[in-house]
Amino acid sequence: VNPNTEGGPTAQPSPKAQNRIAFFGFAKANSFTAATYAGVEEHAKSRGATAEFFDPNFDAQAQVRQIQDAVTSKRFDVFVIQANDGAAVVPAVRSAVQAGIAVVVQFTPLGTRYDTAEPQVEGTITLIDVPTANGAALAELAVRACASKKLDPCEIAYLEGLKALPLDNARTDAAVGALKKAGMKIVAQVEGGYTQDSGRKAMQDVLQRAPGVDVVIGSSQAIAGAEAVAKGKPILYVANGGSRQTVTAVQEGRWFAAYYLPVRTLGARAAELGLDKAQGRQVRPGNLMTDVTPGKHLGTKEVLAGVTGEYDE
Amino acid sequence: MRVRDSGILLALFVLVVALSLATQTFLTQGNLVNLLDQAVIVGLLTCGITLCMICGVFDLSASAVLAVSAVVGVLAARGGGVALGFGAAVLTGALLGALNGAAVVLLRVHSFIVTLALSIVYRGLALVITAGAIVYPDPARLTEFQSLSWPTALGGVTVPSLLLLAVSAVTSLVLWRTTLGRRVYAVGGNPEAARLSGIRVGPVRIVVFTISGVCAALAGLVLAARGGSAQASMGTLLELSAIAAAVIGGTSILGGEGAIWRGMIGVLILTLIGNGFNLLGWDTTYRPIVEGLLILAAVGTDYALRHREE
Amino acid sequence: MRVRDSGILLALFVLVVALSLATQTFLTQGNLVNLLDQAVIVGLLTCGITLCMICGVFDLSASAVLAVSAVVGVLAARGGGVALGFGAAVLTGALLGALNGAAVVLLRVHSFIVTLALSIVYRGLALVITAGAIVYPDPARLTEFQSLSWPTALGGVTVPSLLLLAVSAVTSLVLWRTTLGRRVYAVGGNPEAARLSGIRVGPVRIVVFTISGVCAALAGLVLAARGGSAQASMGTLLELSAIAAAVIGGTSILGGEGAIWRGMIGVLILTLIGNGFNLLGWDTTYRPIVEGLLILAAVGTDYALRHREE
Amino acid sequence: MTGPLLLEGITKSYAGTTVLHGVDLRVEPGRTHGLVGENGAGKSTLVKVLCGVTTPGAGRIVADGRAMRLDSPRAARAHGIALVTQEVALVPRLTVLENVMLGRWTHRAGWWRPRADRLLFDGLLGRTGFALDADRPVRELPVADQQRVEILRALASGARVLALDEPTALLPRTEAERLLDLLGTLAADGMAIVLVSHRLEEVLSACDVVTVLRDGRHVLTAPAAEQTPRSLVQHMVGRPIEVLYPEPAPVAADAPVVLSAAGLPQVERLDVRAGEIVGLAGLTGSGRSAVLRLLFGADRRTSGHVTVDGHPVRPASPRHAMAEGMALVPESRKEQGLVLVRSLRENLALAGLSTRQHAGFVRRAAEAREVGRWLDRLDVRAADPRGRTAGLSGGNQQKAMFGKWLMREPKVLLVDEPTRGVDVVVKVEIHRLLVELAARGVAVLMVSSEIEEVLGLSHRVLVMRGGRVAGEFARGAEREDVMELAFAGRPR
Ligand SMILES: Nc1ncnc2c1ncn2[C@@H]1O[C@H](COP(=O)(O)OP(=O)(O)OP(=O)(O)O)[C@@H](O)[C@H]1O
Ligand SMILES: Nc1ncnc2c1ncn2[C@@H]1O[C@H](COP(=O)(O)OP(=O)(O)OP(=O)(O)O)[C@@H](O)[C@H]1O
Ligand SMILES: [Mg+2]
Ligand SMILES: [Mg+2]
Repeated sequence: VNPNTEGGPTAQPSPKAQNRIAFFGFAKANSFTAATYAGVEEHAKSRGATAEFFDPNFDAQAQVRQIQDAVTSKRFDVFVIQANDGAAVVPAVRSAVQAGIAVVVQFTPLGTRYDTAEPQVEGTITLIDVPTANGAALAELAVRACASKKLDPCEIAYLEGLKALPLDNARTDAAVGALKKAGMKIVAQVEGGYTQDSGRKAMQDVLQRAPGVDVVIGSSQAIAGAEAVAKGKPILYVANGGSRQTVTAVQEGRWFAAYYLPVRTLGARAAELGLDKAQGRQVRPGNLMTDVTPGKHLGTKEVLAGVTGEYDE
Repeated sequence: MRVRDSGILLALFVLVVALSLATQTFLTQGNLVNLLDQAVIVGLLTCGITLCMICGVFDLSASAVLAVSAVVGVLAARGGGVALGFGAAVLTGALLGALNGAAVVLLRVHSFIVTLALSIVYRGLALVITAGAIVYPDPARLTEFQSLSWPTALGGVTVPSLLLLAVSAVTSLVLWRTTLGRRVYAVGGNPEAARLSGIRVGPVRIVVFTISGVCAALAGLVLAARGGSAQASMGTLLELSAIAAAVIGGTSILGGEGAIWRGMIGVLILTLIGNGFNLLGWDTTYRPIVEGLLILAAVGTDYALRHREE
Repeated sequence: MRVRDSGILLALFVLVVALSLATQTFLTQGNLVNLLDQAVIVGLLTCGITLCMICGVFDLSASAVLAVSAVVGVLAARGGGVALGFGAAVLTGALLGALNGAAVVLLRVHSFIVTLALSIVYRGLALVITAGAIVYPDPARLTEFQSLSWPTALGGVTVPSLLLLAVSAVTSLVLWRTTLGRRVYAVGGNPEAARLSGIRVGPVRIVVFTISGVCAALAGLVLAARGGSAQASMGTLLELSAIAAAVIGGTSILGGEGAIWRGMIGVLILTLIGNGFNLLGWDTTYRPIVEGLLILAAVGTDYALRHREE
Repeated sequence: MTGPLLLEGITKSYAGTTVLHGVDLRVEPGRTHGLVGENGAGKSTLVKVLCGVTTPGAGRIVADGRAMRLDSPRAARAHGIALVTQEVALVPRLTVLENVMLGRWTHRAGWWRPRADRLLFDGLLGRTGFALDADRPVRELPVADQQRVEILRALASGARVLALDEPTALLPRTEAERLLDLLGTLAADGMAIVLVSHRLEEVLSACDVVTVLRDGRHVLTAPAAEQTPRSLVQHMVGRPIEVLYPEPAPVAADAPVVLSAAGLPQVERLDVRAGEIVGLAGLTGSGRSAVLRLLFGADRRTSGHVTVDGHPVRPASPRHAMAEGMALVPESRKEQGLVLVRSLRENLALAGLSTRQHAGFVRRAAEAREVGRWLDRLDVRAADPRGRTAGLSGGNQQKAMFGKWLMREPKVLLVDEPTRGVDVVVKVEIHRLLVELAARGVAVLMVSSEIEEVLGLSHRVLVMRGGRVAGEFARGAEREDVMELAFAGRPR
């Protein structure tokens, strides 16, 4: 029995007294996720809805189970999903759509393509950050960093996320491709991960190999670790992520730029999209996060003036 | 099975009754079908890993084998059709499993470290094969490929659930009713005694690793069919859940003792705890605490009951 | 230590020579200082975990204890100063470690599953304490708090590196020179014989878990000091690396045999492999494959040399 | 294979020490071949070579004029050669039936047929006269029963060459005799049997030919009929030795009661005076070990009252018993006595760690000195006291266990099977040691399955039956009377 062919939603959205949102985040112990949820919750409250956090603690399979169970429990009208593994949750999300739940895909694409914001599961709404665009933007910031000091040749080190994650690899490929196209010299490309400690290790090794590196790109956590290692060196940092600490670092001129997203606001926006759909309003299915605060994602010192990050790290 | 062996069944029973009383949704057909479906991946791995543990070895590479098999399966399906893909995946699992076994036997280092090291190698292999990207079957064949994950006419019970039932039945039968099963228990219980009795310890170990590899490959196929794709990071660390499930059920990590049904009970308990939390709508912040304590309570009860008379 | 015991040293030596020849940067002071610094976290955990393994128990909760201790340490530092924070973290580690030990002894279930279950509980605890957020020390005290991670006047060797040297020296001394160490080996080697020789098996186990907890807390403090913050998900799964390091060094997972220095060699080998890859600038896609094979080669050599004549 | 099996020039080394130097042995169908020698002489190693358990460094095994490759027990089994090992090698959690059929289950296309196995098993029980419950896990059996399982397993394999390494070490005399009768029958049917034993009378009565090994060298092969225990010992040791039991010194009439127990489930009242050796005799499983374990606190005591020198002993753990001056030399070296992966020195020091410490640190010099003294005194032979205990021969391990407890200078010594698996020389040494300890005022309570040992050494003998003490004999009792009491109510 092919469940995919069983037509569209079986239940029609019905305006209810109180809408309920289930939020499936990466992990509760992740401050980015926590801030997103804070946005979701805030917006829900403002519209008389409630929100609940399902914590899979980065476990993709646990998240699949949580989505299934939430469908079964019939307690929710809206799902906001940050998928730990965009491919694995597809069937569960499909069943949610069929159950008439308004599903908003938040931050990471749901499905297998990393170069589009179009919904990859019919009936869902996306509010995502396209990984390849993210990579290209990081490259753009790095190019600007080189230009700011008129460095030529400009030595760039790219701290990748996790080599095992296709999403990270798609971003890396996009970034590296763009850098090469712009004629930049990539002197190191190592796994920097998403913790200060992994960034620190990576940077120690980068400095051994390329002591003259000019620009370092990486996740904001990895950059924080890297900065501590390279104390005193005139290195320009480009961080992926817009935490309070990151924004401060850019504003203080310690880091050159950050790929900034207003995380909490984006949480609220996701809740808004979901509630709108659940209440029968017309909603655009494909949405880019970078469109919510246009231009701000290329967060150099000037751009981020007056901005405060929306989560701690 | 003696009554005092069944402490863990009691724990499962208590959990089921508690959930049936506390929610209206637990005992619905839909939820039970889901529960079974959720148990499949860890369940399949647990079948193989239980076999390994009874034989006195650890298979810490199961989830890595899962990933490689799934990736190979998807790529082969792209090249030569879905049947070929499934076959290639199972064969890959068997080969890698046999490789695990051969390495453990030849190096004579503890299986714990051998399979841990090999799991790193296998993940690397998957990464190299996929070049770090997601791989998909041919779009034209996607539906056929995904059919492995569909519900069946049997009350909506999914194909993977039936697969798990079949695999656990077969492995149980192997353990209980065949001389291979006897050898597995003997080798796990006292390899030296087994060797002195003319049992070829090495080949028996290679066989259990191979079976575990096949189980992992099947789990990989189910995951790939569900998601319609495969990638190198699939199922990371699932072998830990599987080992936990086996041990919760009462299979000894010292070898020579245990049963497939015990592992299945363990998987069900783990699945139920998560399901319960989700259905009850409790704050998931407290879930790990409750989950950990429930596991302790379950294994504690089981132990206390089994050893009451000793 | 006999010559044939030192196969693993040979493996380390080969690796060092290879890297010295292949790169100009490996043998620089800066790189060696870094290497040591990179080895600290897993190294500290390995000290405690080696002790546990020698005593015949597993501590799978080490990284969870690390997280709770770090969180408590940071919060206490905010409330009452950095010294209090450090003290509170170490105390927390000791308490949770003792709790591990008590649970293992009282429930009489295998330590593998008890500490796995408790690790889930501890992570949950950290989550509840922090409410999922990152916690920081008082900004005014941040510098003082972070001083734990700084380089010292000793050629730039960092404080954590010195801490690791101290902890490994102390734990080695405990194992080799004290009556407690003797008890640890005896309990791990044959708990029944130890009991019949008047050794209180339970308390000895509780003590090793407590020491392991303290080691985890120290690792947590170092991590928190480096990052200037703590969170519930810190250091996830590091105990697996630590167990791998201990086993690679040659400590038996069956208990009764092993040494701290072996664990340290294991940690160095693991660190070197990663460092070498980065220094050589090889495509990191192949890193896991090479890493896994090198580990296998190292333990294989060690085993072959140690058991050559048996 | 129909003709004799020839071992030619077998040489074997462990870690640089040669333990067999070019040994020859001729094993003939229809004959029982005795193999004797001191502990560590290489008997077990030789039979292990014969049965494919270890491969020799040099030499070959020839049958029917052809050299055979016996590089695994499996290969040896394929040639019809089976071994009953010295240390029980069973799968503890499996049942008796499964252990007996280990590796040769009846099956059809891989499907196990337990019923057919059970028939075979019942047949074996009938042949041997052993009484064993097929469905009990072997770990629950007393060691002696485990040894029976091993014997059945070897028989079940249908071997034509059967080597038994000290099969009777744990069996009481009557059962040992029955086993030897069985071996005689098997030999008469054409089986070739190799029997390793320290009980020389037994070897002489059961075997056709005897071979003596000394320090890994072949010393003598001769028809058993031409030898006496005395002559064998002379060949084994290289000098004549007195094998009589030493006479225990009489207990002074006013010697104080040191160990006193009342109200134990096994015995209403038990007193052992200073200088007295009390023997506990009985059949396997009659509960002798249980008495010692209860007194020592190894098993939790729920009723009764035990005192040493009038001080009550708390029932909870061995520590309390040790604090009052009790010591227990247990029956199983491997399971209860020694930490085999640790060194001899650590093992001897284990029970008295707290007496040689300073602020928690081991006083290593003092320890080395004291352990060294006891190793000398007990003549424990080890290449290096810092090497693993596992590599020592059985006799040396046994003496090491004594050393561990004697270092504590106990007031009460509980010994369970004190001479299990030790050679005549060590046996005499241990007997002397026990008598000497008693003479110095130690109260000794001894369990032994060798009735002669009990009768020869004890001032008093308690006989146990069905878990309770059934009667008491003064020194000089007749063996038959004791046996009769132990067997009363059971078919003999
Ligand atoms: N695995 C081993 N490793 C090292 N040395 C060994 C090993 N097995 C036996 N030996 C040594 O070989 C020698 C012969 O041992 P073997 O067990 O053959 O003696 P045995 O005659 O059977 O003695 P016993 O009467 O005590 O059983 C001894 O010195 C023993 O220490
Ligand atoms: N671990 C055990 N589990 C179950 N029953 C046991 C166990 N150990 C001993 N028994 C039983 O307890 C009874 C007393 O055993 P005990 O060992 O005291 O006898 P014994 O006279 O010393 O015999 P042995 O000749 O074996 O030393 C026996 O019936 C035995 O079968
Ligand atoms: Mg022997
Ligand atoms: Mg006994």
